[in-house]
Amino acid sequence: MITRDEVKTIAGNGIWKQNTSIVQILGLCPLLAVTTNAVNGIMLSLATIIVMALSGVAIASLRNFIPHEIRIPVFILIVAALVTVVDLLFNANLHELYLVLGIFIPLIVTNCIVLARVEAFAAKNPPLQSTFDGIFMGVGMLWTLALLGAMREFLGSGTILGGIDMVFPSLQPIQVLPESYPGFLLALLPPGAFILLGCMIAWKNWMEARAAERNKQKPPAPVATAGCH
Amino acid sequence: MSATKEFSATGMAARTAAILFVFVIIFTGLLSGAYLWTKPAIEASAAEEKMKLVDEVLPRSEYDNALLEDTLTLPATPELTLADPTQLYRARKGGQPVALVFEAVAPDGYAGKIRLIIAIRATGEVAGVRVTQHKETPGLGDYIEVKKDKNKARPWITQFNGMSLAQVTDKEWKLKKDGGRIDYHAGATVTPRAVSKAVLRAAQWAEANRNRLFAEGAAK
Amino acid sequence: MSHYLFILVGAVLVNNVVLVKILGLCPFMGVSKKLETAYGMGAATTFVLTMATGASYIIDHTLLMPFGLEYLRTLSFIVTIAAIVQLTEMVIAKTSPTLQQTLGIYLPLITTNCAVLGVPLLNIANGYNFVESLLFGAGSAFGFSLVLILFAGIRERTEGADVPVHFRGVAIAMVTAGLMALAFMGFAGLDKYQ
Amino acid sequence: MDILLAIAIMALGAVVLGALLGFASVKFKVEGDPLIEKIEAILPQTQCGQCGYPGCKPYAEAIANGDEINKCPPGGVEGVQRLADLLGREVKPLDAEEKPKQIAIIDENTCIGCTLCIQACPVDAIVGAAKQMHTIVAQQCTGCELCLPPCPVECIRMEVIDENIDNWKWKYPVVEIKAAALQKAA
Amino acid sequence: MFAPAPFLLKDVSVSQVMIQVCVALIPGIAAYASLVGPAILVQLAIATLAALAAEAVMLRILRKPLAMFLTDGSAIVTAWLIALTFPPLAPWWLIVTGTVFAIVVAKHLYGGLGQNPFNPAMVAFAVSIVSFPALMSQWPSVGLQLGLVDQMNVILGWAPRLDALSGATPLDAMKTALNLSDGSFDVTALLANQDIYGNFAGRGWEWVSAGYLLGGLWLWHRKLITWHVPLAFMASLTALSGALWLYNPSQFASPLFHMLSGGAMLGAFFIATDPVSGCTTPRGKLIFGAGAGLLTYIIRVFGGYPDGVAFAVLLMNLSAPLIDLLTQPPVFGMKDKA
Amino acid sequence: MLMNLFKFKGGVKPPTNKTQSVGLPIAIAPLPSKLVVPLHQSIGGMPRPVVQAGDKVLKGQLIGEADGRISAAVHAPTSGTVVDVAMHIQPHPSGLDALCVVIEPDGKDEWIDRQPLDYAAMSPEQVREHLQQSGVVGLGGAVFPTHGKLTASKTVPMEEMVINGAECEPFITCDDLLMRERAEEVVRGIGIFRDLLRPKKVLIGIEDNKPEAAAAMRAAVAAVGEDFAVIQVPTLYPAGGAKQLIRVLTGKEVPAAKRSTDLGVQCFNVATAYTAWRAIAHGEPVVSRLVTVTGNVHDPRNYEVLIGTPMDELLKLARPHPDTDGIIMGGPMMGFLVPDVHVPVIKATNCLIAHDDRLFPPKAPEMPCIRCGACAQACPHELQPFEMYWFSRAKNFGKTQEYNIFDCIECGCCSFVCPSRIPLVQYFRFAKSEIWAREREKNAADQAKTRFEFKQLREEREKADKAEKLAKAAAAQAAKKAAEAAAAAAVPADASAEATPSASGPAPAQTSAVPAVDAEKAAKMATIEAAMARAKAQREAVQPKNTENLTSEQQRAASDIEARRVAAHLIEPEPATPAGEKTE
Ligand SMILES: Cc1cc2nc3c(=O)[nH]c(=O)nc-3n(C[C@H](O)[C@H](O)[C@H](O)COP(=O)(O)O)c2cc1C
Ligand SMILES: Cc1cc2nc3c(=O)[nH]c(=O)nc-3n(C[C@H](O)[C@H](O)[C@H](O)COP(=O)(O)O)c2cc1C
Ligand SMILES: Cc1cc2nc3c(=O)[nH]c(=O)nc-3n(C[C@H](O)[C@H](O)[C@H](O)COP(=O)(O)O)c2cc1C
Ligand SMILES: Cc1cc2nc3c(=O)[nH]c(=O)nc-3n(C[C@H](O)[C@H](O)[C@H](O)CO)c2cc1C
Ligand code: SF4
Ligand code: SF4
Ligand code: SF4
Ligand code: SF4
Ligand code: FES
Repeated sequence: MITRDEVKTIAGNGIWKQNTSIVQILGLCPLLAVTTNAVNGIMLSLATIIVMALSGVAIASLRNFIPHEIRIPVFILIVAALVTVVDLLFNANLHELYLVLGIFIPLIVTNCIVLARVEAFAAKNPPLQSTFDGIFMGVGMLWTLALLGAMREFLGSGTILGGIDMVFPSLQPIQVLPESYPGFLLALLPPGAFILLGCMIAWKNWMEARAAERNKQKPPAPVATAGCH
Repeated sequence: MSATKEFSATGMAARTAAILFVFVIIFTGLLSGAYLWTKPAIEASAAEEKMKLVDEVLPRSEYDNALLEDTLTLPATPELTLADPTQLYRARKGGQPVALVFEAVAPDGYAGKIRLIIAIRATGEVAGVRVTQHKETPGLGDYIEVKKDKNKARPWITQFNGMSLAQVTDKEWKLKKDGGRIDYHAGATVTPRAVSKAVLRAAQWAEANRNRLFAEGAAK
Repeated sequence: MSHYLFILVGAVLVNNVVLVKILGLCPFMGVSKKLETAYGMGAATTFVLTMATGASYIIDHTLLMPFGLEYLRTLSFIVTIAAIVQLTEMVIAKTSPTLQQTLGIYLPLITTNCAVLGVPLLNIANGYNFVESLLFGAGSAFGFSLVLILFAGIRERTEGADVPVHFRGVAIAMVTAGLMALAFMGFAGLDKYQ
Repeated sequence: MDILLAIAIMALGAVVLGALLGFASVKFKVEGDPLIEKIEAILPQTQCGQCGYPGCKPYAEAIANGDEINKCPPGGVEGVQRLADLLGREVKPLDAEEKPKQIAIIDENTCIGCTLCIQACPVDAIVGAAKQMHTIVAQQCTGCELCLPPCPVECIRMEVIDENIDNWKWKYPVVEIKAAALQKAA
Repeated sequence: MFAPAPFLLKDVSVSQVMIQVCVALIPGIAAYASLVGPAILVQLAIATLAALAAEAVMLRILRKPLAMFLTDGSAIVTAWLIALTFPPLAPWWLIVTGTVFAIVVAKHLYGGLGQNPFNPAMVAFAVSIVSFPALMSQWPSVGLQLGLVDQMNVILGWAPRLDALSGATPLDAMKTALNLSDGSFDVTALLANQDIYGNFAGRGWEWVSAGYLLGGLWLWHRKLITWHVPLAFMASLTALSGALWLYNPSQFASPLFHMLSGGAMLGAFFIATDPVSGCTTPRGKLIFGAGAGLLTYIIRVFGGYPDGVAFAVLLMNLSAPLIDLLTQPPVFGMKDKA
Repeated sequence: MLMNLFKFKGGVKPPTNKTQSVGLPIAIAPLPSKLVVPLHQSIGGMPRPVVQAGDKVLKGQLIGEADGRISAAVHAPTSGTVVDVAMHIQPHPSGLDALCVVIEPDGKDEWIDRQPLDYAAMSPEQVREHLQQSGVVGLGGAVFPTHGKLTASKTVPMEEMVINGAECEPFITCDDLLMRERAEEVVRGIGIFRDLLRPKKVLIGIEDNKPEAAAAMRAAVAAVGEDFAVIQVPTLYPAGGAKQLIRVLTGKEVPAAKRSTDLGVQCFNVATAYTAWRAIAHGEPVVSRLVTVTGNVHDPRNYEVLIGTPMDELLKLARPHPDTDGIIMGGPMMGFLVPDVHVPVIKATNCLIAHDDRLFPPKAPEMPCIRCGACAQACPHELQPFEMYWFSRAKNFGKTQEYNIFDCIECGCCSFVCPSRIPLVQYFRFAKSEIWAREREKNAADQAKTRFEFKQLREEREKADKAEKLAKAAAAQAAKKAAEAAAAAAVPADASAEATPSASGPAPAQTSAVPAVDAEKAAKMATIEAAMARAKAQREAVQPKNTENLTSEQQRAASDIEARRVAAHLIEPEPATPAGEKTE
């Protein structure tokens, strides 16, 4: 079925080495658009994880019945159906968050990560592996979105866990910096999102370079590849 | 892919159509099932969302009718700067008119229109005002939104509560800077001016049309 | 009339899909290393996006809305878009080898461009009619192409710059995109007359 | 009811689109791939097989099908760079060390004229006939080293092409200037 | 051994260029200081220190020769332009944040001097006005006479930021009044009745603009800038504002008002002319200047920000590589072909 | 004559520093101890040595034979003994070696037999041939063989001939002195060029900081009775660049992609005209030239110097100051520091400048480009040097070509004005030579590819042939076997068992059937394969084959090999290989 090592590599790839956001540079729109706080990012990532895991299973099991010429429409069909289900679930149960995430839930469909993983992995691997792949790719996305969201929120308004009340109405965001902190609004706006993500990618490059420096015999992991393509 | 057989164009068309057909049936079925399953919950939360807004401007204790059912469709109303038809809700207690809840637009915000929901009691008093949509400058003009207002104890927008045409003259219904009684944040006066003007106009409109509005639906 | 102009200009500048609406970023980052490819991607996206807005409007208004099937929007739109893309690709490949050379490799990427699905969905959220939808679609597509090409111009130049080593490549491109978005904020408020 | 309607509408769409796609996929079928030619144009045509493929063209095909772009040592880092540019992939370090350009030289006294190297040379750069001394046409030798192993008397060696006034290149100026600047600043 | 030709070099250097730009700013600064008091000099000092410190830190981190780049003067030009575009009583940390952002992100992330595609000073301005719109729109009201000590206290945050400190600039006041007036305000009346307006534009600001004009002309005379950008900038700004003014003089201010208000003069001569982030071909410079002028007007009159210079320049910056590419002059011997 | 002068864009005005070296008349430099004459002194083919160590040579005797049409002969500068034909370090920025003829002078300076020619009686072709044999090359700096420039375009009538006496580079005065002292011979040389090219006008351009030279030339023109116009052009570097001078005098702009004859103009340096006259009228090949020795020396002066004179010996004549730390060959704008002070004077050496830090202060470190555009304003070719620099620096060579890097004449104006003190020209040279190298590599790759494909094709064909043969043989054998088997079947079973002891009873029929079927299959396959190979061969045959149409270089390489083999007595002197066959 699936070995421990396999899980390890899949996890390593998803979370760090092939991280969708900062290595493959995919799925940028949700990454930048919804991360005005960490909670939004986490919730959207969870939605994406569900879609990726389910579409991984679905496509990996059905891959042998899908003719090559129409594989893209069929993949998209499957993903779109799953996304709409998730969309409906959010709408029903987390309505406020649904309003905040807005258009980005349906856009999971075109999130390049989903289709890229489906094409690159699920279409070639058995269901179980594909599910794991989907989940760990999603986890990779989750932590980057959470981190970016947290940074933006912290810089922008001096709080953490903003928006938590939308998920758990009993909880409140925590004000970390003093009330008089004027708020570096740029961080919450698109320019800030881009610049902070740029810094995160540079940070990842730096970590890789340092790791490569430390044990020179190990070949360096692939550097960021730009674009879905 | 394994060596696919050569198909004729129509053959291929039939084949792909059939395969796509099967997939669509399966997944649309799945989706529709999910839809039917979540439908009640979605409708409930949509209604709840509306009520939540209304609750902010008018406490539930003040009325006892099914507010969301006692509605009226307002046509485009220039007095409220409404360009499209909107819904107006009527609150009643024991059948007696209590308040009108309706939308209004302040056209002259710093960065465009500001949409408001306003509740005005039958007495002419403003029960509450909330901003539903605006594009005012973040960090400067957005204190009109309760959530963004740093003064959590007494958000700026709540100072309209209880104001009425009877108590407050048109002259006073202005920013302090312009000789009125309404507070504002330094450096951003355009936005509060726009909002207070809109609230004033709404109060005047409600005053003028109250009886008609409460009567209209009841007849039916 | 001026209302239509505002929609068009608004979509290109004030509410630019990429820099303000944050849609279509992956191709924006991925296909902007060279001006030449940016031109190709811009042209291909403009075509597909405009087609997609038209097609999805028709589907929404003839098949979905009359029967209360709004929940099928995502599904039907994206499948239509995928089909349009694939058809365009095949037709171009066959009929115009030169066009295929320039656009061929970009077309498949468009299916996963958020903007292509996002703009039709925004159209519906904005309640645009058919002409408005088309204008908004074309404007967004043009806005996408515009910033893509400008971005490629800057990236070609920064390629030669002495950028700190960890920032080389995508990281500095992100910073550039951020500063572009900052510049585009200057258009904010221009749509208040809409 | 609703479900059936939904399914019917979607199915209708599926049938229409599916038929269109299927029809088009046959009607508009094209052969050949211009990408491979573009890739091949970048490969150095040394035909040495160090990439693991029998010649440059097969490697070009492999790259078009997704193989790594860093497997051609004769192309050097620069070749990788240009492939990366063409394909929009990220530059990777070369999968082997880069060698200076070389050509093969046959030791004319040792050569026994076995013709084995002639058969090995992919570009016909060796002239000679059976039992006679062989020579390598320097201009045509690509330095692939394929002629070395077959030679039974090991009379072929590789020599780095010397710099001479004709092939001399101006050097990149920055190095020394930066160094000077640093020295000065220090 | 390997010293390359030419062996003779003209006696010019980057620091000479930058110093001359600073010198050219002095008339404007003098007029500014006499208008708003010594606060502006304090701000200049703060910005300069912040810029040099940020520059030094970045050079150290990136292991570049410190002395060579600290003395090139470009950071000082950036710093001065930041100080001159920020409100004179802006808190110190605002200027410092803006300057550090300019030097670190807009300049050094791109490799430092000469390699930044965006104008660092304008990045600082845009970042600050977007992030801290309230503080960035508090300009001292006319007639507010504070001494150096009081001004210092305000800048350093030791004195409260009074409402009296925070008037709008003439440009903003005009726009706000016109936008809100439903036609009841009119430009002539505004100019005549409100004491923030002088004869042509904001009271006193005319002289500041004149100072910049003077310095700019000197720069042109010294051949440090060419005429293309300033002239195109002023021509397009005049043309657009003039057309609308002729169309409706009561709702649109005169070209003179626009030329002498806000950052127009500074922008035309010192900011849009930044060689690094601007266009370099003659036709490109004309397009750059004209574009910057048009966008300045559009943004300041119809847009959401009180002045458009910064955004207009940034927008043109991001178009500059493409404009340059499309306006390459024909080379020697190829003129009939192009 | 009143002339309308034109202007070229750009240009710079460095301090000219010319007065130092014009004070004294031209001196004849004494015979050096040894002459090292590089064979490759002009653009084009490398001359072949025609002397060997030990040969006695006379002054003016041919030592290097022109190779190809664009190439110029080389002669012994004095009489003496050839001591060596070997690699020596060159006056070239690379500091690399090239083939030189080293001559030990015998002190007699004895000329070969000099034959004055009446060029009026010779065909133009013969005159050009003679100039080539006399080693006349452009002395303006480019050392392009002059005979190659003396053919008018067939389609465009020759309008103007421009004579370049501008001498725009600072420090250099050799053309100035030449015109002052030997104006008449210059004018007569110009006359030869005029007669060959038949232009409508001859314009002699001289920078207006050399009034004496202009006056001398005017006088000489009048004396000789020519109608050449001597025109003083404004002093502005690089007014002496051929294209700039043509622009100033005629208003025409010669683009990089065209030759000036395509526009009906041609340009020669005054010294070139002088050497041409000497070669024709006196039968003297080019064995010496005027060299300005200046810079950090006590006695800056112009010398007539034998080609091959070591530079340090020449410099000593002008008594360099002790702090001299190098020699610049050429002017301060375009020259270079020679890699070794012993390198010889060559035909391209117009000036030696003793270098020291006072005259040429060390450059401050390079700063980044601030895109100030000063370089673009100074560039006489209206290029965008900073763009070319930006992309050269990033090694993005395609882009540098888009910015027309090959239009750059390397005049150095851009570097001169750059406030960031960027050695721009250096970057351009780097980029250009990289592009050239790449071009070479690309050609080699293309060739390798065709050769590879050809080889594959040949192998396939051979295989197919072989297969066909094999199949035929197999078929034949099968037929034979079948016949045998049939025969065997005919004989009684026991006999067959005897004949094939291993086979069991029914085996013969089987064995006969199996090979028959196999052979049939093989034959069919072979024919198919052969047919396919033929078809392919036919298809390929349409494409040019690499073994034909070989370049002269390849042919030479092959014939060299052949020659060596003959020399080694390893083969009969007849073609032995297919490649050899085709090339012979
Ligand atoms: C970038 C920017 C955004 C602004 N946004 C708003 C706003 O959203 N609402 C507002 O009332 N004023 C806004 N202002 C301030 C107005 O321009 C104007 O200066 C102010 O409203 C006048 O207030 P005062 O009468 O207190 O001086 C903004 C100013 C700037 C510079
Ligand atoms: C490039 C530039 C130069 C500026 N120079 C001046 C100036 O000389 N005088 C001035 O009053 N304001 C100047 N400003 C400020 C703006 O014109 C504008 O008035 C201010 O940013 C907004 O203030 P407000 O919100 O109070 O209107 C400058 C702004 C920029 C971007
Ligand atoms: C920048 C530059 C400056 C030049 N200056 C001179 C000069 O001053 N005098 C000169 O005769 N040739 C000069 N030349 C060489 C001319 O371009 C041209 O090659 C020469 O005049 C042609 O004559 P020739 O073939 O007889 O040498 C210069 C070339 C360049 C590129
Ligand atoms: C004429 C001229 C104008 C300049 N304008 C600016 C400017 O607007 N903003 C700025 O940050 N630096 C300016 N500089 C300084 C310098 O070019 C700038 O810091 C570079 O962008 C840093 O790489 C200017 C320099 C000159 C010579
Ligand atoms: S390694 Fe390079 S040169 Fe050698 S065969 Fe492969 S592609 Fe050709
Ligand atoms: S001679 Fe040898 S090294 Fe040269 S190309 Fe032929 S096989 Fe390769
Ligand atoms: S060296 Fe080249 S680029 Fe520089 S000025 Fe001369 S021609 Fe122009
Ligand atoms: S002169 Fe120097 S600094 Fe100025 S643009 Fe040219 S290369 Fe750049
Ligand atoms: S996530 Fe939007 S384009 Fe990739």
